[in-house]
Amino acid sequence: MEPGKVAQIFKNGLVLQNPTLVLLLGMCSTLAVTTSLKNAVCMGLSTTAVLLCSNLVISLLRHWIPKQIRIACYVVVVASFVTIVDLLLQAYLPALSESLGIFIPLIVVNCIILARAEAFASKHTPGYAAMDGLAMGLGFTASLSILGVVRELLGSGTLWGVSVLGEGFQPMLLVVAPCGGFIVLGCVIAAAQWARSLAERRGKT
Amino acid sequence: MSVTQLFALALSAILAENFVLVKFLGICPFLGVSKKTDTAVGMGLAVTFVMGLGSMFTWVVNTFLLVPLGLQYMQTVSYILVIAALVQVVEMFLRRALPALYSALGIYLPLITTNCAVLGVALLNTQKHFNFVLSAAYGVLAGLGFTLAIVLFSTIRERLEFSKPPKAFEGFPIALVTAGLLAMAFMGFSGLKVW
Amino acid sequence: MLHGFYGGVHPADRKKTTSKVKIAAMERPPARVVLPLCGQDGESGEPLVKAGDKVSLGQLLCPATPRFAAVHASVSGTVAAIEPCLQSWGGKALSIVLENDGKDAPARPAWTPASRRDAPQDLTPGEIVDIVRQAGIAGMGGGAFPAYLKLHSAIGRVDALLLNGAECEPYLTADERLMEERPEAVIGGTRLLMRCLALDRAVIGVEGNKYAAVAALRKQLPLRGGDVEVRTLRARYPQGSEKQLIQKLTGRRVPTGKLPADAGCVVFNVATAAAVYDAVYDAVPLTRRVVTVAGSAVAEPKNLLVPLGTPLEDLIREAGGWCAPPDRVLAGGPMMGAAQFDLSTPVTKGTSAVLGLVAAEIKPANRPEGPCLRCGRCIEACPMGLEPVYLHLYADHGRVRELAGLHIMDCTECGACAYGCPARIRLVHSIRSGKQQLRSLQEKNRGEGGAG
Amino acid sequence: MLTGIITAVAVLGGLGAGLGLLLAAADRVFAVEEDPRLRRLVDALPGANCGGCGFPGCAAYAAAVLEGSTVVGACPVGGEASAAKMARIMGVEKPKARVRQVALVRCTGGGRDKKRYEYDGYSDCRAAAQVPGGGELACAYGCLGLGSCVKACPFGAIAVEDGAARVDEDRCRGCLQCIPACPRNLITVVPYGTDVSVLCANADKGAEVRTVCADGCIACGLCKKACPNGAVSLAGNCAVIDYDKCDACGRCVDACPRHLIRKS
Amino acid sequence: MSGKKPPLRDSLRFYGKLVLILFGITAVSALLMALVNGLTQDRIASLAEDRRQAAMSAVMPGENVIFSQVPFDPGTVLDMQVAYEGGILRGYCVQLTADGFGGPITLMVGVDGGSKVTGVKILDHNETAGVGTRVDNSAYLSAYRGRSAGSGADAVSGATVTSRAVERGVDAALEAVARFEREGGMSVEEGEV
Amino acid sequence: MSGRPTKKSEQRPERRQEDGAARRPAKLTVASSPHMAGRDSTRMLMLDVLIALMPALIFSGCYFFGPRAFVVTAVSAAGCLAFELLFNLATRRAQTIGDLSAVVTGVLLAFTLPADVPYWVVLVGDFFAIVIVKQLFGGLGKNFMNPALAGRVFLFSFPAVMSSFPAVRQWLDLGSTVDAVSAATPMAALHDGAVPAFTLQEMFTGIRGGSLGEVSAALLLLGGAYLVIRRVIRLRIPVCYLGTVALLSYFFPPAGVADPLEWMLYQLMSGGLLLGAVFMATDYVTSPVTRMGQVYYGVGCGLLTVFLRTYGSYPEGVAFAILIMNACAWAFDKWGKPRPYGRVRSRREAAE
Ligand SMILES: Cc1cc2nc3c(=O)[nH]c(=O)nc-3n(C[C@H](O)[C@H](O)[C@H](O)COP(=O)(O)O)c2cc1C
Ligand SMILES: Cc1cc2nc3c(=O)[nH]c(=O)nc-3n(C[C@H](O)[C@H](O)[C@H](O)COP(=O)(O)O)c2cc1C
Ligand SMILES: Cc1cc2nc3c(=O)[nH]c(=O)nc-3n(C[C@H](O)[C@H](O)[C@H](O)COP(=O)(O)O)c2cc1C
Ligand SMILES: Cc1cc2nc3c(=O)[nH]c(=O)nc-3n(C[C@H](O)[C@H](O)[C@H](O)CO)c2cc1C
Ligand code: SF4
Ligand code: SF4
Ligand code: SF4
Ligand code: SF4
Ligand code: FES
Repeated sequence: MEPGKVAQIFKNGLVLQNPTLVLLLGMCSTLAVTTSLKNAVCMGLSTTAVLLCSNLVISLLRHWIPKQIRIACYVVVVASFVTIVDLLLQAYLPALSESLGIFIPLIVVNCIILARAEAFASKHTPGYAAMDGLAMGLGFTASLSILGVVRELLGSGTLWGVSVLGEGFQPMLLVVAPCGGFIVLGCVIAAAQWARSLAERRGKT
Repeated sequence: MSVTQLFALALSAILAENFVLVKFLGICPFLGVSKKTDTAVGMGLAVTFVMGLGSMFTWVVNTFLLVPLGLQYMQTVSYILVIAALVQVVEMFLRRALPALYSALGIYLPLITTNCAVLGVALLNTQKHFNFVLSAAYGVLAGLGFTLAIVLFSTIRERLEFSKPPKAFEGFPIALVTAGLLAMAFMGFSGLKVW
Repeated sequence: MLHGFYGGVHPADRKKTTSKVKIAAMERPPARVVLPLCGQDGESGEPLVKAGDKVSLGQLLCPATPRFAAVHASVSGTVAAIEPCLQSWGGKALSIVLENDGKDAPARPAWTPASRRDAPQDLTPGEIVDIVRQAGIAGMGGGAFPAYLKLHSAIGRVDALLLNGAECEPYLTADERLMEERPEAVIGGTRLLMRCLALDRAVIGVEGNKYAAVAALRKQLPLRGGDVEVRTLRARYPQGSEKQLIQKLTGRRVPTGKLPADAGCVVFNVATAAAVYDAVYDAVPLTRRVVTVAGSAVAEPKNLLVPLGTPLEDLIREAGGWCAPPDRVLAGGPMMGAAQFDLSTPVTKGTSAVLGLVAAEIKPANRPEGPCLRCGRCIEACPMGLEPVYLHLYADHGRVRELAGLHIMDCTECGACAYGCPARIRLVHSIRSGKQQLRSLQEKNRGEGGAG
Repeated sequence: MLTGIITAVAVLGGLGAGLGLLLAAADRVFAVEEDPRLRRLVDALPGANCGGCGFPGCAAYAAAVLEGSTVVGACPVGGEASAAKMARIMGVEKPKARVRQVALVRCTGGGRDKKRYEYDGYSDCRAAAQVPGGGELACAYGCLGLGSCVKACPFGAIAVEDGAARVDEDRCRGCLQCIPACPRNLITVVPYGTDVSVLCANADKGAEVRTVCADGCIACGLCKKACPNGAVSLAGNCAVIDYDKCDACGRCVDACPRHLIRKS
Repeated sequence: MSGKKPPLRDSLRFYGKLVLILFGITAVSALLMALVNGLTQDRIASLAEDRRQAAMSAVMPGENVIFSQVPFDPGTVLDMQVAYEGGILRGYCVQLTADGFGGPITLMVGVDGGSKVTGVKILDHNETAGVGTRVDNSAYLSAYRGRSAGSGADAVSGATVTSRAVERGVDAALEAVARFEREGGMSVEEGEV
Repeated sequence: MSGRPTKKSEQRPERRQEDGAARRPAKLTVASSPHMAGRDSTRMLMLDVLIALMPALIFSGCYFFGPRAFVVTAVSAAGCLAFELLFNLATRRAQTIGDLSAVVTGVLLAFTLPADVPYWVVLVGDFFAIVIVKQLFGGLGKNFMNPALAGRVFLFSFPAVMSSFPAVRQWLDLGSTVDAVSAATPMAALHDGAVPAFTLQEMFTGIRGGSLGEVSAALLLLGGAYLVIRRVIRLRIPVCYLGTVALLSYFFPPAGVADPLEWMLYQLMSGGLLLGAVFMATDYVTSPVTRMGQVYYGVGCGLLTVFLRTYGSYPEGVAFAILIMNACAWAFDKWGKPRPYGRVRSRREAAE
């Protein structure tokens, strides 16, 4: 593997094509689980695991799967990994599994995974595909974490369950309510766009 | 199932527990296919249709296959497989048999396979131990909730084209803020007590 | 029974300065006059004279076209040039420029004046239409549409003849003075039109604030049961707009894209009727009209009887020149008139006023635009039942297809919407721009349709 | 546990096989004829639906290409890349590499201070062109600076600076939506990377131009003389550059006494 | 999917391949899942059981309490177990839901043999954090201890939607126990016959 | 009129100027018609709304809650102005605070809060209303949702603050400590299907618990009348809104209500209904502009208010009803398109 290409893959996953902030994929879990940092990180890592494995497997199978049934095949592969992650979480991290609820099985339909399967894994060798899965997953985790930090801090006054803003702080419940999810995500994406345009302008002059 | 029960279920699925605005399911098409009201209506109806069918088929698979054999842990895989195949067959069928409807809805169908709302409703049906009729009804009603949200959202987005957000907020961010405000308005329905 | 029309606004009428001032002829006639041969749209007719020709007052210079009435010399003198000249609507039109010799030597009448006929009442409709055509009479309410064509298409199809004496625009008193000073001409003209259309009744609609004019007209008529009825209307802008007048007086509505005749009505301005009277009885073509010269920037506001083609600056001079620097000079009333930047533009058959307004009079129409509040005042004001706020929005964003769906072409540009807009959005202007965008799109589509 | 595994494999495998059969059957039963190239053509286009190709949208253009009623390479937005892909799909020669075309506004804005009157209307060039005098500028050819073209550009490539609209060459995709928006017909197309451009479209005689603009072209012909390649000509009292001949030497730029030929 | 229909035989072979591949993939993933399931299922099951036990023990304190399920009316409660301590009936643990502010609240209520509440635990809820969740603390919940069926609404002050829901839930549990003792006792025996 | 000269006019006064004066004046303005306009301006309209709100504010501040009502309102208005100012500075936009719409938002937001609300809570609401709901969409005229109401609903973030109200005529401290004796508002009783403990006269004059500005039905109606007379608002929306609520509560009272008329009157006068129907549902920006659209909107507000009051879990129905209808406003305008003059004649007219 060329290091340059790997670096590019990671740059894409984490920044340039960040799945949440740039590609705008996987919105459901993004919004639903970022009420706390812990949930966000766990969801991010679970997704990363699934993404990594499914990218790897799909890349391995890419020559074997006929076009007509590729979606069905991808879906089965992804769903199996999701189930495995789900079972493992249930067995070893029951509390987290509780709070992520239905969104763990829904990783299956997280658009990121199928999008990467289609756009990357089915066209690259397993090594790169795995790297891409990892990079995208980490990018997803990173942006989920940003959201998680903002929402948990404002909405509960805590971080990773620990009270940090002091006694006087009154948490804003609506930030952790659905509406807050949308609005905070909007603001974070706007901030990302702003940063990008700033960087572009810097680059020009 | 009594009429009041159905009514209660409808209020819950459409307003109080709206799939998009409260439960966060199906956000991608909600954000993606809502620029124009016409397409939003098409997408909403297509999703409703698939959610209804999907609920029925997955109920059958679950009740007659997975539960008797103790294979509940395979729900996710089998549901998504059923849904994917279903969507594809429906698409092919429409294209052949009802080309007019296909040209209106067909383009949305492939998007639906990867829509959390469809798998979500199947999983929720199982979680809530709904029987066949309730499952089907819940699927359709939740789909109608999705339709309501996306159509309403699309009308506001048509208005957004004339608003002037700061540059960084143009496009998706302002749409998300809009969705947030809409979700906030829908908070009024939370915890409806009709039943 | 009177019917209402939707919408409308109540601008201050500002007619006091001139409503009691008698119509005066020009003391210093214009040195040269400019007579356009076509209107804003359509082709110009073939001029019958060339540069250097001598012409006498009332001589036919250019025959009628399907869009434009015949043109007659409004002064006697020499043809100085035939060239495109700036017109008050903003563009250039091919015009005959006459050098005035100040003699006003009249041309020989082209038809027999009815006053010299044995039995003027025996004129046939055809003869009247013919005289109207030969006299070059065009709508003097602003439209300047050839009156003979309007008559022609109305014969046999209408059951209501309406005379428009509403004069709903602020400042304007030309029609009011005319009705007051020459009621016999207005009513005589009306009777001629009635004969022409084979009707035995006609209604003159006058806004209620013109008591003297109404009294003068009524004095010409029997107290009860006359063939011509004078009806007073509540002062509301745009009462004088053809469609609103029809709605108000008959309860009918002109179907979209159709002519008043399709609703069984025909409307003439009172000055048009007077011009018909003069043409039939005295055999004079239309070469003069009454113009209100007013506004706070004008030293001596008055109503002037001026030769057609007189440059606006001559009118201003005749009215004492400026007594304050004008901010806007308008040809026409403040609601529909066009702002001028070059005062050499001529008076035409449709020019009812020249106004010199100082900034304070225009206020607050000249305040900068703010964001639309969606207050809905424009919708409430629109007599055509349109949605100006959306017309503006879509026009501003170039969404032309939506404009067609909102019936933008139905807008009469009356300005009632912009009058009341608290945000001072230039609604009429953007609607006009939207209309143009729609027209060019339609033309393009038609072109493509034809080619494909 | 073994039985568990066997049932699992049997059930899911059976489900998979069954659905595979279903799909296969459906494929057979519901087969419709559609040229598979259509979708690929649409995919090869950028999807901006801007109309720059002259069709109502990307899909319509793709259909027309398939039908053979037009050629590949008409999409200004997708440019080279789209054209190549489409050519491959259609199995035709790739069209000859075409230099990207961009828009140019032919006005320096030099007449912005010379006004015939004060314009107080709706802030839009097309609307300003409708009032008497067609806008406040004394110059009948100058940019009104009210930005109708800015509004028309789907890619945000135009901005009004110093009284005249300017096209950002890098953002401009050559869709030409701006051209009909300009009531003064000031916008033309030039090849991308054009270094030398004439920023005036005034067709009046020199003496008149001097009264209305500080920069306007007076058709003195110095540029024409200065050009070693014969690329500059005077058409209708205004300089025009033939870019097939121009090699951007910039001599006309130096020669122009009114500084309206500019180098970027 | 394809332009022209290929001859049936060719397409049959192709379809066969499709089916086989799909079968293969599903079978392999089923195998994998089954394996993981086999590894985890006992642990998951025991975790769930532990949680229930813990909840029941929390509302029914005592040494060596043994629980055993009894038939219950699924229309009103989710689960009902009898608690024995050294063979003596200690009481009942009732699991049920009540309509709260943001949806159903799942409660575990312990009731002793004398129809007095021994403890209340909230298992699951959807209430607003900070408001609704104020009821989810031991001080508040312990106020229910000793409550009996007839004791009325004076137990809890400062009613909110959530607290009233909990109260209703507790009363429903008492009611269910009462009914069970009235008639259900017999039905147990009948059931066991 | 044709060439028959009338009598020459009288001799002109000497004041006559030289010919030169009739030449083109130095500087003319050209614009499209009309060249005259009515007096209304955005700022005047906003000022009128503020004036209309004053009676209710004075009542609250001088009689009901004490000066704290003034202070809360002033803080809120100032906060809104400040946030708008800062936002415009930050995004380098033209300053817009002069149009006073931010003040209206601030005052109305304050009116919907309990009078003992801490000042910082007010400022959080102001921030949400002005920055998130209004300015992010482009400022005045561009927001699709009522800023004041959205700000209020966002403050449900602090439910403890938002669901306790001072007692009737409890004179409040100016300080920021919340020391109110929280008391039941009429809304709480209505929510449970019971008639509140205030007489109808008390409700009408404003002797009842509630938010800062909503207590006096009479003074709110007075303000509404002022707005109608000044033609700031039209009656269509308030009448449809209140009419729907009245009809529904008269014909479908909850079981156990003895006198439906009395029940209806209580419904109309309690909660934020009058404040909402007169001042908030009528907000131009967030309501439909077409006549029929406004009818749908008013009726929709009414239906939702009654529905949410009856079945919702928040005691408040008005705020959510208006917000949800705000979201429908654009659609209502499309459905409620007027029939332009001369299009599709009605049968009656055709028959004539
Ligand atoms: C192209 C065109 C054709 C017209 N044809 C007729 C006609 O045949 N008969 C008629 O009575 N009026 C005709 N009119 C006149 C209009 O009905 C109307 O009276 C005229 O435009 C003046 O109305 P306005 O000043 O209210 O705009 C025509 C107008 C136009 C612009
Ligand atoms: C908004 C508007 C206002 C008008 N106001 C008057 C008016 O006050 N008096 C008038 O005679 N014509 C007015 N007109 C012109 C009439 O519509 C119509 O053209 C005229 O009365 C027809 O008579 P004519 O052809 O003899 O001019 C107005 C037109 C419009 C569109
Ligand atoms: C955003 C928000 C969330 C709330 N969540 C709850 C909740 O979860 N549980 C609760 O009991 N009350 C909650 N409330 C408070 C209720 O509005 C209030 O306590 C309830 O209406 C009690 O009033 P009542 O006794 O008049 O019915 C919430 C309030 C708000 C504004
Ligand atoms: C009649 C009228 C009612 C208004 N009502 C409100 C309101 O309820 N809430 C608010 O924030 N602003 C209100 N405003 C002010 C302004 O319209 C509002 O802030 C806009 O929504 C801002 O774009 C009102 C203005 C007027 C003229
Ligand atoms: S009158 Fe003006 S501010 Fe009001 S809706 Fe119409 S355009 Fe907008
Ligand atoms: S100008 Fe047009 S849109 Fe405006 S009120 Fe008049 S007819 Fe209606
Ligand atoms: S400037 Fe904009 S509108 Fe003009 S051609 Fe370029 S991209 Fe198209
Ligand atoms: S180039 Fe044309 S459209 Fe653009 S600002 Fe100048 S005049 Fe207006
Ligand atoms: S993640 Fe839910 S629809 Fe995309």
